[in-house]
Amino acid sequence: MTTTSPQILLSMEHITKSFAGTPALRDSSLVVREGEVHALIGQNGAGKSTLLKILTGAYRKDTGSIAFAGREVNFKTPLESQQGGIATIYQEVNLVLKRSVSENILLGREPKKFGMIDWKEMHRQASQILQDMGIALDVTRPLQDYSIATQQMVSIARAISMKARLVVMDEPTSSLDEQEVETLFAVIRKLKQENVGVIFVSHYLDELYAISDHITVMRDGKTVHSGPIRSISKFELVAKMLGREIGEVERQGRTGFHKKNTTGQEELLTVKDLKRGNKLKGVNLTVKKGEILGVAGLLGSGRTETARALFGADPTDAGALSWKRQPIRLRSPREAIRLGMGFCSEDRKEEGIIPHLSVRENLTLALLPRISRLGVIDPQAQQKIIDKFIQRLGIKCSSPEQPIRELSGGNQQKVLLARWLCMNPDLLILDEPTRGIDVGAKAEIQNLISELAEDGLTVLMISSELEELTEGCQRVMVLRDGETVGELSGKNLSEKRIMHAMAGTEGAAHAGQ
Amino acid sequence: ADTGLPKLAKKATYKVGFAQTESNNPWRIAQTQSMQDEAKKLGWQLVYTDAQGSAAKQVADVRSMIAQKVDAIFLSPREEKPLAPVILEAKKAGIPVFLIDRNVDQSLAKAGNDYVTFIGSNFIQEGQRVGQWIAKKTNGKANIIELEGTTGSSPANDRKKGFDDVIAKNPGMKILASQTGDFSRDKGRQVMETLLQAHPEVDVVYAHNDEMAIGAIAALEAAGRKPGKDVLVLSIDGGREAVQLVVDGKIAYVVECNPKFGPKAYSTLKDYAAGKKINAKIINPDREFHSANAAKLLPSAY
Amino acid sequence: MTTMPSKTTDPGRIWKQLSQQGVLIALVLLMVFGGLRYEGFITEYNLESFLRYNAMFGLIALGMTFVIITGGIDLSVGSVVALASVVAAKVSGQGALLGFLIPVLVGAGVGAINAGLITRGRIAPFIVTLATLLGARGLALLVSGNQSVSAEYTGNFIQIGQGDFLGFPIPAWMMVVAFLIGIFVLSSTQFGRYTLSIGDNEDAARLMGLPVDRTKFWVYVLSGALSGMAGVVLASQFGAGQPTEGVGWELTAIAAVVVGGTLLTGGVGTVWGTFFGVLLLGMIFNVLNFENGKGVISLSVYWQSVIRGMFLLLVVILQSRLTRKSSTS
Amino acid sequence: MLDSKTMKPKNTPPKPKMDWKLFLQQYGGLLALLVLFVFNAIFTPNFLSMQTLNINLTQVATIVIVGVGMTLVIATGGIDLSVGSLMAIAGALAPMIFMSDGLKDNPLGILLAFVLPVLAAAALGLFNGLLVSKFELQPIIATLVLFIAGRGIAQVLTNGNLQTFSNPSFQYIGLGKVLGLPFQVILMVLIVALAAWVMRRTVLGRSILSVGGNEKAARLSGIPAQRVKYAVYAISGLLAGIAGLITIAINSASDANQVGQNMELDAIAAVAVGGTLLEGGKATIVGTLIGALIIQLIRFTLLAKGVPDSVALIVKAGIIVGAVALQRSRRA
Ligand SMILES: Nc1ncnc2c1ncn2[C@@H]1O[C@H](COP(=O)(O)OP(=O)(O)OP(=O)(O)O)[C@@H](O)[C@H]1O
Ligand SMILES: Nc1ncnc2c1ncn2[C@@H]1O[C@H](COP(=O)(O)OP(=O)(O)OP(=O)(O)O)[C@@H](O)[C@H]1O
Ligand SMILES: [Mg+2]
Ligand SMILES: [Mg+2]
Repeated sequence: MTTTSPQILLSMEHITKSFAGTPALRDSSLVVREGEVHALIGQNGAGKSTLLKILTGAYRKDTGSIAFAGREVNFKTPLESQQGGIATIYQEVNLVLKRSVSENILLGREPKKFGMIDWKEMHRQASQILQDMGIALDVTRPLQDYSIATQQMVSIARAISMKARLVVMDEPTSSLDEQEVETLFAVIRKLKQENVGVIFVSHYLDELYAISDHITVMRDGKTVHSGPIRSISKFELVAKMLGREIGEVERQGRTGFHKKNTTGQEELLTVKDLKRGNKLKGVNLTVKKGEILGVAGLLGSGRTETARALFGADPTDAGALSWKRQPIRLRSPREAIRLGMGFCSEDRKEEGIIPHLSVRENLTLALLPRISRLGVIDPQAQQKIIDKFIQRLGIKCSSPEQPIRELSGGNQQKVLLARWLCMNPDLLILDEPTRGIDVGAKAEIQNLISELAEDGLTVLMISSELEELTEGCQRVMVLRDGETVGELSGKNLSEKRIMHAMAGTEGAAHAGQ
Repeated sequence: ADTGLPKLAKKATYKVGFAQTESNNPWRIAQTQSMQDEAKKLGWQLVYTDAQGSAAKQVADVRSMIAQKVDAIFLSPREEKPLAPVILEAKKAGIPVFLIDRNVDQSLAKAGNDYVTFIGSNFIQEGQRVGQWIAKKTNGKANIIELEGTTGSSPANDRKKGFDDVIAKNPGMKILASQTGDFSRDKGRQVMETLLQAHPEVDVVYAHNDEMAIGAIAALEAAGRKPGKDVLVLSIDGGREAVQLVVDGKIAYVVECNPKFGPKAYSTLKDYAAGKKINAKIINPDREFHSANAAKLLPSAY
Repeated sequence: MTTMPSKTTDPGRIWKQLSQQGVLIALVLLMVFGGLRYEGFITEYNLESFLRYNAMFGLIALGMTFVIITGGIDLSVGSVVALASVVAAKVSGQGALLGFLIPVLVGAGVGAINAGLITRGRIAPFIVTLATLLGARGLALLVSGNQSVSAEYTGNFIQIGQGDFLGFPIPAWMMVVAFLIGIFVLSSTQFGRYTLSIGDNEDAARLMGLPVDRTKFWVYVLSGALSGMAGVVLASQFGAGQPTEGVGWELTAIAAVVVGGTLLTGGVGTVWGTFFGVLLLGMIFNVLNFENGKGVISLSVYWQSVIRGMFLLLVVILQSRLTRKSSTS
Repeated sequence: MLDSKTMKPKNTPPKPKMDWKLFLQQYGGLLALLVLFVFNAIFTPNFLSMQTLNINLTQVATIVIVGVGMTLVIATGGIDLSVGSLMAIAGALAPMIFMSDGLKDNPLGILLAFVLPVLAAAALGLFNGLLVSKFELQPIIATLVLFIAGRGIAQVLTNGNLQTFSNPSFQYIGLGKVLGLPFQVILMVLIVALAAWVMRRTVLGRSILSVGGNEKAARLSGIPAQRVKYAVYAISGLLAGIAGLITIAINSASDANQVGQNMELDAIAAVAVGGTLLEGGKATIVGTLIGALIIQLIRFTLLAKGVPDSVALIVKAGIIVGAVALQRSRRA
């Protein structure tokens, strides 16, 4: 280190932590300076979230020491760390959804008048905080009325408005689109100016390079590298993360997709003029057999709503669906599954995992009717599937009997993907399939999706990562305000074009960033 | 002498209230039935409420009768003290009250002064009678299991108290165990089964009501004991089924506690309306059943 | 699903208001029905004695509302009422003040035990309070020696339950004041916000740095203290501490809370909804008593149970329909 | 990297303690049962006898049978308060059938007396399921309806009167013995074994757990969540019906006021003491059996030792909390 480096703000040394005898952190250290944006990276399950939760008092460490702002600390609850000057955005959006946006931002710091909560002032302050970030919301509405991305922004607003000395962000961008990521970065830069330290976890290398000064790499519960981000290349970084040779990493492409040139011709699923409340105002799309159809759109454009409607998860007001050229009406996911569809939700925690059940039970949940006779599950058939998919997707778990809630976020996602892949469906609807997945696993999953598509699987993929869409898909549908506004394919399929279509600025294509 | 009791006009038919405490055992059901049947026979209107085992609700029930301006109230008070204030309220509203089968605390409301009279049995005496019979039959030497009524209820407390009075005078009579059987057959049986394991030397079972006694007999028989021979079973109430068991020799002795209050209650009301003098306490002439008289009295058991 | 929430009129608000009046509408209809049908129904005497009796349910249901909003439950309330009434009777000779305070503290103590086992012991509220339901009952019987305990009649203690203030029964005053404070606390204090937030998502509340355990502690203590207060009313109104009273009251309280529009899953609820819920459920008993007095159909107590069950079902279904409509728009 | 600074020693939990906790969590119930058993064997006279074993098993049978249904309901995140009332209804119906004029002393009457009441209880369970899934009422309130009205129905059916009878073929369910073992005990074991198997090996079992664990996710995975709920409440009702028949059979009498009184509390306590999470998503049938046995042994011990009712209640409270605390899931 150079001698002029600013004051050390946080120093975590030799932290260890086991869950029920299974080590999650073996020896992790993390040093953050004032005014520094410190990136923390590592594969799924490397222990990033665990380390941060220990810092904020959500978990207790087994051994090791933590010093913050020059004092030895040992926060026992998130409240203590918050009072100590650390604001945190946790990995899973963790807010109280039934309460209003302003309460979510200001809970615990409500403005008061005569001992009573001053609601007017509270809404004003909340609006102000959001406005400073460039967001306009009706702050009096319950948070559950807003999309997961908005919820994430609210959670960010809450954290940065705490005037903390250290802001911890565990994968804050996983559900944000590019514009919002820009907003967030602007906020982070402002924090930096105010000499606040920021810990930033993300699986997007580009983001890390764009915003951070310093980087710490974790692998298997250990800190394996720490240094200025400028002095390490992406390949080196990935190599360190995965514990592989650099040459091996360099051989891989940008994403794990390998695009095939032939697109499907036969129509598999067609939707005409799909309507639902004020969310969907006319969605039209056709999925062809064997293709990977991308769906792009800004936050709240209706992508998730479309996917849910196609899968029979929500009732619709209008719209004609046909499956293999036969008109259909879907009243429940069960019917969609029978037809041969699968749907992997974007909200892993709320709509994906069954926390207490094991990896095995989670993985085979949708498959049950097929591996059972007269309602009795065939254990051998089940075991075969389990072994195959745990291996194929490289799911990291102590055994198939481990409860899924104990897996890292990325590994949970892999189990959920496996839940549908093992069904061998005709059409798989993936809503943000690689959200929160580390680069290694992401490439694997993308690779897998490509392979399956080559074997005849049809995929409808919603993604906020434009790179993923352009690299992986033959065609991309663009939604805006609940309507199909365009279809891009072949030469027209570029990130820029998607972006303009999403934002409704096709005409000004050249003016883009 | 003027007692300050509300007057009752002489009428052909009355609208009377009956505030029952609960309806979860055969005895209470028989009592309600008797009150209803007799009212029907007389052509009176009966306002019937059920407190479902809650003294507080019973007070509310009586108050709703006062609000409905019934001519008179028959009350079977769940508790001695809690029901006293509402008796005074009825008096203030000019409604005469007749207590049946249980009394209230005399320091709070006086019979013949605040309410007309108490018609019923003496629970303490019932316990004493059972105790005395045992003392006589066993020459004061007995190993006893007592099955108590619902914990905290006044018949359970009084039937225990009366029994204990006798025990205190007979050092040879030993209570091996005394546990609640909740006045119910099922619970009585279960408790008896268990106690029988812990105290096989038992030779007398005293149950606070018929139901528990019948349960205890089932338990004894299942354990290969002969009720009536190696173990004497005694109970209180004297329902038809229990008296039949006396005839069969399985129950040794039953003190009657007859729930058929209807005729007595209404005739007392008529006497009162007619201006006759009513005693402050009318104790039912309760019989007893044993091997010598059971067969003869069986048809008259309730 | 309605089509769109327009910004200007905010139909969500209006629906919400309407829905919570579901219970109020039912209450008013029932009272109008009673008033038209029965002589002596709408009289000062009947209404006052109705309030005097139902004040006890009001107090425990108020505490239950807070507990349920945090996503918990308190099954011990009925037993705590019994225990507190026994204690109240025992100390009633010391006058109204101590006769009031000591039982309330005893109730709060049981609440604190509940809270400790729930927050520190991390045992589900249902189990903890199921255990204290048994334990407090046992204690009540033990302290009272299985019998009702006479309260002191000469002092001012019994005035608490039997007296009037400004021509209105004191227990009813206690209930009304407690509810006004409850409404204020839930809607306008930080404690109220914490209560709602914890019920919505406890993990999130913890991670947001809210004092989850402390809030839950006070909520259960509050429920215990209010049950203790109900015990004081019981002992003073009926002149005796009753160890066997209060059986099943927890279910009545829970029903009143739910009828009032509070969700058992936590995070959503109003205090005034509970208030009308208590009155509505109490009014059913009152109406049934009067109906029996009509002599048209003399309902056995058994039929009364059936009718009460069905009425509860009706109101709850109505209520849930209305709340659902309001929350989806 | 290893062995660096000295750390605060109190931050270093001794390894074996962790394992000990895990052990308690898994086998705490069994351990508690064992302790109770050994205690009784030493201090309660005549405890180690076939008779005592039989008594305890027959007394616990109904709680276990109802508890199994309750476990399934709780596993879906619900609760069933109506079980006691459903027992009373089944118990009220059976004698009305086999003592009715047409069917007296008729094998068909006995058959119907078994089948119809149990079906009626199952149908009412289905009604609970309807309220919970279709009407989306909270389980406590939904089942509170039948808790109140159900007993009323049973009482209306019998007009509150006791129905006494003596009918050996019907009463076989409560009094019969197979190879010296009470029939109801065998029934209990069969039901426990069947339910445990269902939970482990069948689609229904898996569906129950997934609906309790995360209903949204289960629905999206094609699990028919509504049907699963219908099923568990119907099963709970059905088992309550069977328990009702056993109860009246032993007593040679059906008392609509008493049959199944407080059964919901006993069953829920057994489920909780057995280690099933009340919030759903997890279930152990064998745990419920152990839980019920623990509660039964406590009751037996307290009775045999002559502990007064009031003290017994307090002890029971302590043991419920203690047993659950022993097995509660850890937190990081
Ligand atoms: N509550 C828990 N109980 C048991 N094991 C846990 C728990 N939380 C985390 N783990 C385990 O600890 C390890 C580290 O998990 P952690 O969530 O910290 O990973 P991560 O680096 O944040 O991964 P991701 O990038 O997927 O979020 C994983 O193996 C995980 O299974
Ligand atoms: N009123 C609401 N209540 C609950 N959830 C809602 C509500 N409105 C929207 N959501 C959820 O918010 C998410 C966003 O929905 P939508 O389909 O409009 O956006 P999107 O294009 O999928 O955006 P993104 O996926 O980037 O959040 C969906 O999961 C949807 O179910
Ligand atoms: Mg993480
Ligand atoms: Mg989406």
